Amino acid sequence: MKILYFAWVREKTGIASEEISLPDGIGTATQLMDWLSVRGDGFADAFANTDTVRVAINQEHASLDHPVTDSDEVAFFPPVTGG
Amino acid sequence: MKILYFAWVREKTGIASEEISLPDGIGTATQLMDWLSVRGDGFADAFANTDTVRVAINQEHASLDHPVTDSDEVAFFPPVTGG
Amino acid sequence: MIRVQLEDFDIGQEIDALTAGNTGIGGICSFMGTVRDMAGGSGADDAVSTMTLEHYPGMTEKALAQIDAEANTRWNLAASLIVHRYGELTPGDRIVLVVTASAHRQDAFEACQFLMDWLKTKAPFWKLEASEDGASWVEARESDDDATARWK
Amino acid sequence: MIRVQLEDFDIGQEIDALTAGNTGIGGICSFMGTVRDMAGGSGADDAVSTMTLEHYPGMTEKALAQIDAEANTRWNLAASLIVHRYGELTPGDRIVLVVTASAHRQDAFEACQFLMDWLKTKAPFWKLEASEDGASWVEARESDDDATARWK
Repeated sequence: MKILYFAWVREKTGIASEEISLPDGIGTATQLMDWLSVRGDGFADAFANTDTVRVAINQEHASLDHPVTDSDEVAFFPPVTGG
Repeated sequence: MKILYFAWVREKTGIASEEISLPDGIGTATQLMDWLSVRGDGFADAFANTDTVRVAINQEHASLDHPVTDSDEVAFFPPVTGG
Repeated sequence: MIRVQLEDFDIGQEIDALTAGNTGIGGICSFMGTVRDMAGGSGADDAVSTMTLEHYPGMTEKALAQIDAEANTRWNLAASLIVHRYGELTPGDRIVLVVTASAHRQDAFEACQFLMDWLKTKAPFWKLEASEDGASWVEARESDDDATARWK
Repeated sequence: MIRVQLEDFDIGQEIDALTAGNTGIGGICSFMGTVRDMAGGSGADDAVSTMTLEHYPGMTEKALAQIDAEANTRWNLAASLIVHRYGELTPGDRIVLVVTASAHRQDAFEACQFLMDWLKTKAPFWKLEASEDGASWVEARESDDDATARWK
């Protein structure tokens, strides 16, 4: 699985992207966030308030309870502010 | 009084503008149109259907029953189509 | 700011000149009207060869300045511009430009629509369309009156 | 048509290229977003020195193309364009350009507003504002969500 982080989520995790093998038992974006949160303080901080985190799966906006699989590209970021 | 004609009103009257002395008894734009109508076929044709004629008095849109005086600039024209 | 002119205009230059030095502007809405090749009310076969815009010098400038001021009263604008051409134009030619600049996009969009709706129904311009079949004056459209009425 | 780029753009050239040869167009609406010198949420004292736009390469292009197609489904457009910049910008710099061309002005205005509202809430861009006091990420505004919601 490819994971990308943008804006202050990226700043807090300290990395822009990574490749991981999705562990057994992780079936949704929320579960993935919970799993990432325990990897260190930066990740814990990034996902401390899930209300402020948005997710895209395979480059489409998705809800936090959306299923994820090992072949997905998943991105975490704050609400967008383009335009 | 200065009178101006625009678009097909101008084409029908055959003139773009003229100076007249406002005759006694002409107190509104409608009365002025009636008076102009009897000056000839072109004028009669221009003012045959007053629903399609608009008036401006001193360069402001006005209603047909608006008073006119000898010192006014009065313009007759079709509904506008700018923009 | 308003201008009535024979000459063509360049939208980029107009916007740059209007907004130069004002970094409080967050959004610039503009609308440009162009000459279509199809006659207003009629079928698609009636190709327009020229469109001649007649106007009422004096009243036009006065009316445009009034409505420009009105837009600036109704919305929070940093700058606004109306440029309207007259004279003989051909299909594809630019007729009118309205630009509204504001800190917020909603003000810019609404003011720009207001000005365009108003121009269609109140500015003393008349369009004469010439095609192979002859020339005819474009008739006012009820839908334009309706569009203007919503701004009361 | 959509483009995501570092480079600046020229609105006049973009419109000319988009509408060239199409004389069925009667109206062209455009909106240009520019960098303001005041920080989004804060007081007027907090002057922005730079704004850096981060985006999600790949998703951005895909999302912009989707919404551009959606606008062309909802409204009768002759042509449409979205150009969005990324990278470091300074106050007054152009950020985004949306152009919609149509035979009728109402289609052009509505589609342009739809695209801008959508860009504000769905396009994967994030703004980092730097001032003398440091840098902070611009927060999303509820009013933008409300603006997008009306197009459902």
